[in-house]
This record gives sequence, structure tokens and C-alpha cells, in this order.
Amino acid sequence: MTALSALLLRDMRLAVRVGGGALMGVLFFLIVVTLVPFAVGPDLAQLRRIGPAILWLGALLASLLTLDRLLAADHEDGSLDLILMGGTPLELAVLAKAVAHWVASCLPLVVATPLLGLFLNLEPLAIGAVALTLLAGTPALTCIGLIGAALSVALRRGGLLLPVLVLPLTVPVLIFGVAASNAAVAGPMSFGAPFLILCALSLGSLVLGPFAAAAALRHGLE
Amino acid sequence: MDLGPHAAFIIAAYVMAAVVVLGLIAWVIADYDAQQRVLADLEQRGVTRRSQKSEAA
Amino acid sequence: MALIDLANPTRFLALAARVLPWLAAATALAFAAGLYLVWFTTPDDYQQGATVKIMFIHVPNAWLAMGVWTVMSIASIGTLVWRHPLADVAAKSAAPLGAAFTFLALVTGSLWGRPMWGTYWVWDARLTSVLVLLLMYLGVIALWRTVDDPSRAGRAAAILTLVGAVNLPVIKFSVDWWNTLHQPASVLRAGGPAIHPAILTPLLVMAIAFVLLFVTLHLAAMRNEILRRRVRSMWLMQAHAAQGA
Amino acid sequence: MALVGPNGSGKSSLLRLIAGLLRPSAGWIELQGGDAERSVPEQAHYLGHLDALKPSLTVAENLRFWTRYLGEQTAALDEPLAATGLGGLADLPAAYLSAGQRRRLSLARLIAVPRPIWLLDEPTSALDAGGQGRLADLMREHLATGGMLIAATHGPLGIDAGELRLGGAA
Repeated sequence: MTALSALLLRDMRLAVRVGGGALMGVLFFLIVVTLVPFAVGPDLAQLRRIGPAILWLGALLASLLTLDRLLAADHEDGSLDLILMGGTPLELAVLAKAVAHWVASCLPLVVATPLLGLFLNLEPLAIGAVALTLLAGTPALTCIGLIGAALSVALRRGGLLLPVLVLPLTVPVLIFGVAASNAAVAGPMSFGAPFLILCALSLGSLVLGPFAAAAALRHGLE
Repeated sequence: MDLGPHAAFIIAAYVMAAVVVLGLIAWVIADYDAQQRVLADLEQRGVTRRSQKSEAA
Repeated sequence: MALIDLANPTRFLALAARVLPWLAAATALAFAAGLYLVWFTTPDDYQQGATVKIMFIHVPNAWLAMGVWTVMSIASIGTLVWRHPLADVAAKSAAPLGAAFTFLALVTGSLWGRPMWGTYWVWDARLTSVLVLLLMYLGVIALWRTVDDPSRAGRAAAILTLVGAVNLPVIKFSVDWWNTLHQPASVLRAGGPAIHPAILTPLLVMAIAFVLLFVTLHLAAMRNEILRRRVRSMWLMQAHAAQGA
Repeated sequence: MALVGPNGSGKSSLLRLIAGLLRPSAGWIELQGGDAERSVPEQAHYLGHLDALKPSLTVAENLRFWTRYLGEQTAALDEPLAATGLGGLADLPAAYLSAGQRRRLSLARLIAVPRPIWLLDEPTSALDAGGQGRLADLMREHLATGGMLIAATHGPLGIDAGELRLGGAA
């Protein structure tokens, strides 16, 4: 087990050090959400209505931002070769890296949600709902992004391929995330239904992601 | 010195100001100590900087 | 003490060590005087009542937010044009302070607006441009944190700071225009028609106190940055010295 | 075993094949006398052109990570670091290391985690005379403990080794 925890610890330490991508996601999230009122106008009632959608879109894009570096960085400096030769199964190693990325990049998004909720004039209930749904939904985003990262590393195609590959796959997560957030405030249906589906999506992707990514890496070996 | 109905906001503002200012001071002092510790450790290990070397030579 | 003399880090450190205690004392004194004036002598505002007391924190910080970016811009010119060795140290150490003061201006602005607007945040023109300024500060800090080599990062940050400085008035104008497009001019009057001396003097004292605070912290932060660069050069020496092994 | 041959004759590819980093289109790789449960790559060290080091981590952090990841949980670090002449640099961020020192840090990884097979891709590149002497000693020690070593190289290895010529069109 310590091999995986070593990998997890190293990745998180790298994210925090100078040059690491930890706070980039949050900063991008902050800027994207701040831009929306400039486009949509400062009408508070309108912002309140589309608030959850803005927060979810911002979080989705922010979590993808640093994902392609997840495997590419290790590939470029030769670490990926050695990780492949380690004793631990590749699926678990890739999962450990995904967890490290989630903690370094996605958790800060959830923490930043209340502050940004104020900018969009959301009432506390809506802020809590968005934060909760983000907490449940971001693992799915990370794991799906993991597949994209593995594919873009294996195919040597750089970062731009990743969003194009991954964004269509994240549509269900986005739908149920925003639906759950809106349901908590005004929605006709209860908060529970979409939220549980969101959790299911996350759990599913926690399994699918690492296996698909490991397969992509193995088959990607030239 | 009655602060009127919105006393909470006034106090919150001043508390926030105190937190930020004290935070900055604490960060500067902590950073100074950290750099001093690393410098002392390096000097103790006999690593001298070029300019020190020229002064010593 | 010509500016060039300060170029030598060791001399700057000596100066900083000498001046810092005095500056710290002056800052504490100014804050004591300011707070006394604010809490014990200023009358309540005829409209806002006691909440005007928040202005004494909000306005100095908003001025300082702009002022620190100006200091960074001058330092950036020092880096790019005069190649002053301590210029990028000054710019790098000022950025977090500027961000903190801007954040404080935003928080107190929001707290000040809350009683009047009923919500913590209204996209008021002044507050919004201060928010954009905060994002620019965070951008420069992020730039500093991604590049490890100080001189390369220094030049990049200098260019970004100067570009930011040029854009600030443009941002201010466009946000004001965007704001009037959607809302009648907001009620928040930072200046007010004519500030009553009883309010003006404490405001100035508090402003001086905050500026003194910035100068003190800036000197101390520059000292830290110089020490950090010394550590870095000693690491280089250490690696070089071990090369022979 | 020294792998020699002109550039592009497949030296690196053969090493990566044995290390399991390349998929053989036909045939298989087998290790007689190795640990049956563990696959060949798990019993091999691969030293490629890239040094697998993170610049923002210190020398000790880099080495400790690889020892823990590759299986040796409690390996002491000072012995491998001393053997590769990096003893005094444990707390130095890897960004400040020279190419030779980075290469020697990779070598330290091979010593810290004992594995029977060493796959070295032009190990002498970036190493100065002292470094190459040290490398030769380490290789002799590895062979003395019954280990196996396959090195792709252009110049002499500094130890007596069999020779496998690849792509010998000449």
C-alpha cells in the first residue's frame, strides 16, 4: 500500500510546490465566474437564477484545465516508464494520481464555491447545494478527464485533445449536477433524485476511469 | 458610543481588518525566520556565496 | 543615499534592519491615533449612521490597492529599463501585500454595502473594478509562483504589471460604463459631497497608518526575498561545489 | 552484456522491450532463475536517457519516492547517495543539479532498490571521468552479487562484458 501512498503524497507535494498547478484551477474558476456578470449584466435576480449553472460550468472547465498535465508531466521526464515497471498494478497507480489531482485541484473549487455564490447573489441553500453537488460530481470529472489524459499522452497529441475528448463524456455529470442544485432551491422535483444519480455517476467513473486509462497507457506504448 | 442597528457589520469589518493585517505581519515574520533557518543550515554546512568568498579572499 | 547605493543587497539589508523598528513603531502609533479618532471623536453620518466607520478601513485600502500596483509598476520599469537589481525583488514582495489590501477593501466594501443593499455583493462600479484588480494581483502572484528562476520571472512579471497598469483606467472606464448601462449610479458615495473635517482628519490618519504599514511590510518582505535569493544562490554553489565529487 | 551497433539499430528498443515498455509484435521475454511470481519488468531496472526526477523535489525526496514506489519501503538513503557522490546534497532541490549529478541520482535509485536485471541505455553519457569510474565500480558490484546487466553503449563500458552487435550491416 505504501507504494500508492508514496505516489499520492508525491503528486500532492508537487502540486503545492512552485510550478505546481494546485491553485490554477481555483483562480480560473474565480475569473470565469466573475466574467459572467459582465456579459449577462449585473441584474441580481437573473444571476441568482443562472447561478448554479455558472458555478457548475466554471468548475467543469477549471477541473479540466490542469488535467492534461496529470500524465504528460510524468511522461516527459521519464517517470511514467518507471511507474509502469513498478510492482503496483497500473490501474491503482493511475487512480492514486487521479485522487492526488482531485485533492489538489477539485477540492479547492468546492471550498471556493460559497465565496463565488455571493458574487452571484445565491442564497445559502443554493450555495450549499452547489457545493455538495460539486463535491459529489468532481470525482467523475477527474476520472473521465483521466481517460482523456491517458489517451492524449499515448497519442502524443498535447493538451488540446483532452477537452475535445472529455467534455462530451461529462454531459451527464453537468446535467445532474445543475439539476440537483436547482432542485434544492426551486425545483419541482426533490434534491435527492438527481443527487443520487450524480453520486452513481461518480462511483461508476471511479471504476471505469482507471481501467480505461491504464488500458490506454498500455496500448499506447509505441 | 452606540453603533446603531448595523453594529455587527462595523465590528465584522474591523475584525476582518485586524485579521488581514495581523496575518500579513505573521506571514512576514514566519517567512523571515524560515529563510534565516535555511541560511544558517547552509552556512553551517560550509557553503559560501561567491561574494562572501571574494570578501574573504 | 542615492538609489544606486541601495542596489547592493547587503547594504539594503543593513538599511532595512536599521529602519524597520522605527517604521514599525511609527505604524503602530499612527494606527493608535487613527483608531482613537475614529472611535471616539467622529460623529455619525447623517444618512448612514455609525456604519460610516467602515469607510475608514475601506477607503484607505482601496487607495492602497491602486497605490501598490503603482509601486509595482515603478519597480517593473526599474527591472526592465534601469536593470536595477532590487527592482524585481520590490515588485515580487509587493504583490501579496497589494492583494491583501485589495481583498480587505473588497470585504469591507461588501460589509459596508450590506445594510444599504440588503445583499453582500452588488455589482457596483467601484467594487467591481477593485475585484478585477484583485484578479490581476492574483494573476501576477500566480506568474511568480510558476517560474522558479527569479530573473526570468522578474522580467515576465514586470511586463505583465506594466500592461496591467496601462489597462487599469480602461477597465475602470468600461466597468463604470457597464454599470451605468444597467443601474442608476449606486448610492455608495465613497467621497461624499464635501467631507466634514471631523471625518476627513481620521480618514487621512488612517490612510497614513495603512501606508506606513505597507512600507514596513514591504521592506520586511523585500528582506525576505533577498534572503530567499541568497539561499537559492547557495544551493547553486552547493551543487557546483559537489560537482567535483 | 554490452549492446553495440550504429544509431537506430534497435539498441534502445531492445532494452525497452525487455523492460516491458514496448509490446513485442511476436515472441516473448523470459527470465530463467528469476522470481516466478514477479513479471520481468518488476525484476528489472531501466535507466533511460530521461532521469525521472522532479525539479521541485529535493534529492532526498526524489530518491525516497522511487525507493518506496519500487518496493523498498525502509531502504536507507544515505548509503546509495554516498555511493554516487551525492551525500552532501540531500536537501538540495533537484532543479539545481547538473546533468551529471542528475544521472548519478538515477544511479542511486538502482542501488537503493536491489533488482537482478539492470537495463542501461548509454549510461556513460553526461558522466565525467570520475563518474564513469564510479559507474564501472557499481556495475562490477552488481555483477558480483549475481545480477545481470545489459547496457547499450557506444564507447567502452569500463568492465569486461560480452558483446551483442545489433544491426551489424557492415
